[in-house]
Amino acid sequence: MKKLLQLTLGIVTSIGGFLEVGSIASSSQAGASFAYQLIWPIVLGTIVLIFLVEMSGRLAAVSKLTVSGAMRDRFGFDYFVVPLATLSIVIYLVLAAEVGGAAFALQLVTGISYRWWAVPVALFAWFLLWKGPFALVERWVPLFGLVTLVFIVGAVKLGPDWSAVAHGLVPTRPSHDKAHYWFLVVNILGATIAPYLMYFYSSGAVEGKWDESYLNINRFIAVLGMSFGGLLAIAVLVSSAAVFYPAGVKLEGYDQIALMLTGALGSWGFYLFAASLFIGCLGAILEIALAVAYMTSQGLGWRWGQDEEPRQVPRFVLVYTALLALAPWLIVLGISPLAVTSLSMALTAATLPVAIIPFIVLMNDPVYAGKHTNGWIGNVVVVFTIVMACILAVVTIPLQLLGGG
Amino acid sequence: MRCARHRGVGWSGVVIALVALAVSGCSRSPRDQAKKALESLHSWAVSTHMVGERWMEGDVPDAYASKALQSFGKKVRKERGKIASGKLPNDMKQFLAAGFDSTARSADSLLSIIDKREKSATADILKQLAAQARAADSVKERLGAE
Amino acid sequence: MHIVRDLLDKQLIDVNWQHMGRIDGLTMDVPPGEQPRITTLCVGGTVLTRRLPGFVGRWASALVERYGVRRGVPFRIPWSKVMRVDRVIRVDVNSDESGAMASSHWVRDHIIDRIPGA
Amino acid sequence: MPGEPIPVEHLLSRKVLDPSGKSAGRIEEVRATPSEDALLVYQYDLGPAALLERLAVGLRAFSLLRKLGVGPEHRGRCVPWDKMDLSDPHQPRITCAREELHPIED
Repeated sequence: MKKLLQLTLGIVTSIGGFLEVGSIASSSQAGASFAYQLIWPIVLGTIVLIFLVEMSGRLAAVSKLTVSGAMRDRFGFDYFVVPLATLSIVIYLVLAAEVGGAAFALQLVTGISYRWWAVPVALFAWFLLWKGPFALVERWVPLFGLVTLVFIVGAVKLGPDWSAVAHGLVPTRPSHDKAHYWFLVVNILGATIAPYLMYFYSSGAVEGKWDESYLNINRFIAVLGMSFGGLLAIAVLVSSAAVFYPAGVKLEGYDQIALMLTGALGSWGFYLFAASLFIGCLGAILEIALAVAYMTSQGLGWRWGQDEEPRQVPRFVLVYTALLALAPWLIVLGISPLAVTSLSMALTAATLPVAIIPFIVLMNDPVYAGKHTNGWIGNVVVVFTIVMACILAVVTIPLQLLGGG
Repeated sequence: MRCARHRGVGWSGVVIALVALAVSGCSRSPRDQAKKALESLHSWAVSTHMVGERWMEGDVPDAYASKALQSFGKKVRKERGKIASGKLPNDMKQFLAAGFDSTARSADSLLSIIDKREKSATADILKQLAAQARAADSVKERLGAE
Repeated sequence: MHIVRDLLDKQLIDVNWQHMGRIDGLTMDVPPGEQPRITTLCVGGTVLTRRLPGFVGRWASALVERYGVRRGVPFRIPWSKVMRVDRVIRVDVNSDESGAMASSHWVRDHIIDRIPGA
Repeated sequence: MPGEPIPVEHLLSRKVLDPSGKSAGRIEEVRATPSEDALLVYQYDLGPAALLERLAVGLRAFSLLRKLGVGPEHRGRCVPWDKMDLSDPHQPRITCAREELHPIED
């Protein structure tokens, strides 16, 4: 019975926790500029995410090690420091984007500028981590995240041309705005394949004392949770394509994106959009702050654990406190949250190989994965996608900065 | 066997070639610039129209509507500024300048209407914005046909 | 026993099963003409920073030496104290009293305890 | 100066030269037998020196590539402790010719 509860909670939390500022922004921009043509990167990104989440859960269940703990063991410090450093820099930008998203959601509802909300949001997130147990971050916030189901309702109500949606599943070349098209592909892949999810998921599995009997649960959570989450991102794209594409609106700010569901669902559409943006971002802020704290502590051998008293795990707590203290300032300076989001997602895509290739090598090493090493499909799909994402990102980022977005 | 520590793998050459190819492929001809500016004018006119319409129907709170219109106004004026520096023919520059100005004016008047809460006056401003968007579209069609 | 595969960078657990850092380094005595002997395990930021290549390493070690809680002196564990070598290494040391957790205790006393509601 | 304790982690990835100055490989592993109060080092394993060769060895970790037999079977060499001169830890040398070292049987 306990396992069934863990299974349902696992699936529910991955659905609730899937949509955050990156997927909302990239999916809505993709829908507005290219209608249904960009559904395929969401599908590809979700498939890779399913493999990665399943692998990190399997690693935790088989070896009782978290991803970064195993990476430090296997590759040694002077290799481990490379993913640690690059990820910390990129993830700081992602965190700033999430704070920007949550702050903007509050501006939508209150009219007070997002720049004033950035610090309170970071403080609130820090307070939840400081006082709240791990279950709060892993269970309760994503449960509220189910409000993001409003995008499914909106997409269905807007009644898109479903055959065109199906065509979007197949990768096609853009007819216009080539650079912007490929930049959005990079954005979507960077938003969907979020490395911090692996560190967070595997730490939760180790803290939840998973063992080999959990392998099936792990597979179900990864497949059902992530694919339903991917469906949510597609729903955002479909709603945006139905509303903004025919109207010829180019999305340059969250205040435009906020109008997406108002046509179909009236004021409910507006307020539920704001709630989805806020809760999605809050969930991501908590997960990112914890993921970096896990990665640093496990990599350097410190005591760690969100269920521990802060005094017992001082350096673990110091990491997420320092990160949240630094997070809001880019937004307070008034840099547009959407611009920070696009750049952080593109940089995530560019650094995917550094974060994921060592993990793939780990999952093929019987010392760590036991007799559950990777199948060749998993290896090929993941490595192909992240190398493609990296090359695309390196090509499109300069273009996007040159082209002025 | 501990995995061999290999960094700086040699395919950076491949990446540099890709960047060079991509950058050369998208130089901005005046026609492209005009097309982009017209699309942007259309987008801002429609966005302003959307905010006004949703506010009139009570789907969005006043606080959001005024905040959004203020930010649209700022961005439209910024685009207006960029027109002067662009390499565009004069008649196109005039059309765009007029278009951006009228959109900005519509946004400002919508703002004052929201402050005074007289929803009845929004209808004709929305008509102006819709007309502006259509005008931008027709110029783009004619441009495309040349 | 493979030193790099089985010891280096592995997680250290103390007498009461508490994490106390990782084996960041090992010291080897090489008496001329005799078999080299690895006698101590080293834990600490300075050992790690010295392993970083080039100017990053030098810059980071200087930083740790000046501001480090132990002023750059690593915590040393004699090989005789090692009780078990497994996926983690258990040592006969009580981490809280032994000074191994110096920087952790410093963070706790100077930062965490200062935050209200600790 | 000789007799100074050497940090083992600094020896890793150091290129080892044989008396004729040719590279015999990089130190990848140190083997020792545990005793009461120390670990007695009896052998050093040298891994591939050239970057490309190291990359190929690294890629062999992928189960797919191993099945296809891509990349060299690991041909590292091992150096008994008495044949390794560590008087200058920054430049380890072996006292016998490179060819005399026999491959690692793992």
